Amino acid sequence: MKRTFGALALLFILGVLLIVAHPNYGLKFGLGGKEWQGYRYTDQYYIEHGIEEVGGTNIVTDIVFDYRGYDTIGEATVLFTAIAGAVALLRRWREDYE
Amino acid sequence: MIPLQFITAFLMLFMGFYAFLYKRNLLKLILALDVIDSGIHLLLISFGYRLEDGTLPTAPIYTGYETLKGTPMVGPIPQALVLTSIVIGVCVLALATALTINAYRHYGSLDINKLRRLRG
Amino acid sequence: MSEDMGLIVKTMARATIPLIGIFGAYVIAHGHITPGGGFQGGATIAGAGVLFLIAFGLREAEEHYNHKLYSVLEGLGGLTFLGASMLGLSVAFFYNVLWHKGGVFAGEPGTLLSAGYLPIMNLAVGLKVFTGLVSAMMAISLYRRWKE
Amino acid sequence: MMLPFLIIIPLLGAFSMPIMSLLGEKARNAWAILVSALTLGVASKVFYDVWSTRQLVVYTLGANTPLGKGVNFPIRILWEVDLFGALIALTIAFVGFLAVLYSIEYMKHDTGLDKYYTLILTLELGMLGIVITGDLFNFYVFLEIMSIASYALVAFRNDTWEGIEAGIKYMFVGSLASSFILLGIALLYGQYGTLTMSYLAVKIAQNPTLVGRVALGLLMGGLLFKSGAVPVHMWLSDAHPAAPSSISAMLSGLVIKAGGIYALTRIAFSIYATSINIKTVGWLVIFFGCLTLIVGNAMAVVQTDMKRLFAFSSVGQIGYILLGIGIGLAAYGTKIGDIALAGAIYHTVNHALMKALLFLTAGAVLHEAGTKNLNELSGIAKKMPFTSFAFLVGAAAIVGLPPLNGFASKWLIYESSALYNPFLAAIAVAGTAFCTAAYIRVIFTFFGAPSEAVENAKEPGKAMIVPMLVLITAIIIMGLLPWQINDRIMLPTVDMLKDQLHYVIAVVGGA
Repeated sequence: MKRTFGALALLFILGVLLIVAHPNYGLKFGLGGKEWQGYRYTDQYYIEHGIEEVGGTNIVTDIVFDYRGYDTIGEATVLFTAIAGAVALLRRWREDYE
Repeated sequence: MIPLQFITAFLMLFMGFYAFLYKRNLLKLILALDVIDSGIHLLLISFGYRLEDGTLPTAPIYTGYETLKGTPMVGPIPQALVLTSIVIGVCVLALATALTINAYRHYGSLDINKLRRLRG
Repeated sequence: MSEDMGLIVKTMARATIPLIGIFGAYVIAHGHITPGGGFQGGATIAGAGVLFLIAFGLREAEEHYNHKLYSVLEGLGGLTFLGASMLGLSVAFFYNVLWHKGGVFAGEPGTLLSAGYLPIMNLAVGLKVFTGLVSAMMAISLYRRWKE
Repeated sequence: MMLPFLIIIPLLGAFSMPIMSLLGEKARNAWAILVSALTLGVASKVFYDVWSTRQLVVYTLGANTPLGKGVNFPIRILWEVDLFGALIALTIAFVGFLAVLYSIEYMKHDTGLDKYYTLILTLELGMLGIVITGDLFNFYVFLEIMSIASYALVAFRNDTWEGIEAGIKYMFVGSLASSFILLGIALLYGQYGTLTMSYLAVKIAQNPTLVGRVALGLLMGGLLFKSGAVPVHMWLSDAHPAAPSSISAMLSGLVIKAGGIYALTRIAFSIYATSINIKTVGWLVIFFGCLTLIVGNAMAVVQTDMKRLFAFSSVGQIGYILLGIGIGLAAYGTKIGDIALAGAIYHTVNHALMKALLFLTAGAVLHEAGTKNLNELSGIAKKMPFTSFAFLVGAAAIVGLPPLNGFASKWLIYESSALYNPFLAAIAVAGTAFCTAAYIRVIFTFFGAPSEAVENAKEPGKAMIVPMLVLITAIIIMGLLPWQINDRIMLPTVDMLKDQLHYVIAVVGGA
């Protein structure tokens, strides 16, 4: 019973997402000139001002380390936590010490 | 018509969630987590695509600053988000593997239905 | 892990591991100019670590792997990253003071010493990702084999 | 400005923990306590600043103004701390500090402790990051930090099968919920092009589209997963008992609040408040709230394991908070909505303190008597008088007896639900009836005839007594002057939370 309910919910979600993906109901793909300015204005800003505000020619690294650097330090913490968690979980059990 | 990129992304999502309903092996569930993540990453990256009256866009990297000033460039934000999200996916997988190894030692099997001693 | 991978694999590994290491270092150091960065470079060098484990076996890898050192290095990478981000704390938390106020790291965009604190952060993240992934790999491969 | 130090200090503590653990156990424990104490200091300073000035604090990371040169939209990540965020941050720092202090004594016989302290500091860091951020993707990153730290900590005792099984279930459900949330954020970015919450509110208000509603549905679904609403609460009833008690105190008290309730409220009130028909969303949340209320408290009555009983009662209390938020949404403009919201926020803080105290007492009992099974634990009051007194205060507060802090917040929720729709008030009272039944049962086992498992139980060490003492005094102080707290802290919080216009102007108007 739970499975059929889950499967129905899953199909419903997939249907809604496919509707949303339709160009005239929701998301557009491969945007051109004016539409690009309308939808991706922040991307356009980074492309134009990336070099003079951060100095790196690789715009993606400019974003990753300066514009959204706070995300990346969160990212480094996620990596740090997961490694500490994995090593903590794979340590010896208390009975292994006998 | 619905662009192919979005359809593939949502189908990967569907496959991932399908595995969670019907598959029982822990390793398959871990892979399903990764499939869901990759589906969302494909969706995010395809938001950054750009088509300026037929000319193909280039990566947002100014190797030669003067030459690339005018050419259309793909949106950089989705790439930064996906970079972060990939590392989060790796971390979740590392932890899931560590848990599965311990579960195998406790239960002797990778079948999630065997992990039923706690009343759900 | 008693069986041996054979001489051919070992010599090939001895040849390629330094090259992977150099390429990874290149990807980290040039992160702000060419495609790449701290995460990708660190993962490449960790790939060299995996190759070392496969080619030379667990016992050999265990001698070269000191868990305390790797976790301290990981913490150190994180602290350098935090330190670099706190340089411009007078203006704001992630202020790129090395770029805006000039100095060594304020070269012409496209040269190595440009883009403010980005090279420092790339190196810090590269070190952190490398040591993290290698210690995770060693933790998984050493599980329950500490007795033999 | 003290705000960056709210994140820098726990980050510094977490990264330097491997180095400090080289200097030996004493240094590491002292370092963990110092870092969490400093975080508490900074959090109270930040709360005092925001509370005294009633001003929204906007802090841009990397520049003075979030807006780019010559454009009117924000391009950098920014922190937007209003009274609600600062209040939850203070609760997180307070209970986190007590949990670290408690685990010095409680985890003494465990192995792998330097990883434990790294994880507990990172868990606190993740929650603090969620509560102050004003950027949607940044909220997802810190939600992941909090979740991954809590997955590892739930399964920290890897030699017990409960820990591993609960950890795996919690991880899979948590990762699915996070994928839903990431999908929602991706859709919002695809449709509106920005990730900053306040500018997103402007764009959604300008043209509310189907994508915005689907994204809201996905975000709400993911966050209801995370806060343990009923259809998906099974992970919570397994994870919280299996975790070490200091961790389950933080899990039950803080994680489902910062990662679930706070995020739900922030998205509902600060991003979507005006641009959707808020009544249907309100009624949806009310429906889930009532469901959680009934099932959570009802299941709590039949439990034999003490910590499972507390976990189910957490689910029930989350039902109260969801009910309050639902009425706050459904009656958005009216006075009833304000009272309900004030009650929900007040109950979030109260429940964090009460449930932390209850789990700490359960930890003390487990630490001494070695068993969680209620049937074997009868008559423990003679051997551990202080712990039983602490448990009594916690149970009385959670049931809602007048002199303690639970009463005021539950009363607000009753009052608002009675005014809004008497049927909801009936459900709320039924929930309390179940809750009272569950806790009376535990009280009787505490004060019954001493059984053999309790023979050698004695009072726990000093490091476990002090946090319980501090929590008891906090609960009693908040209980003695509830209406002053409500008027001076909770109602201004509600006003700032509902003032979406100011939330947006503070950023878009160029802070």
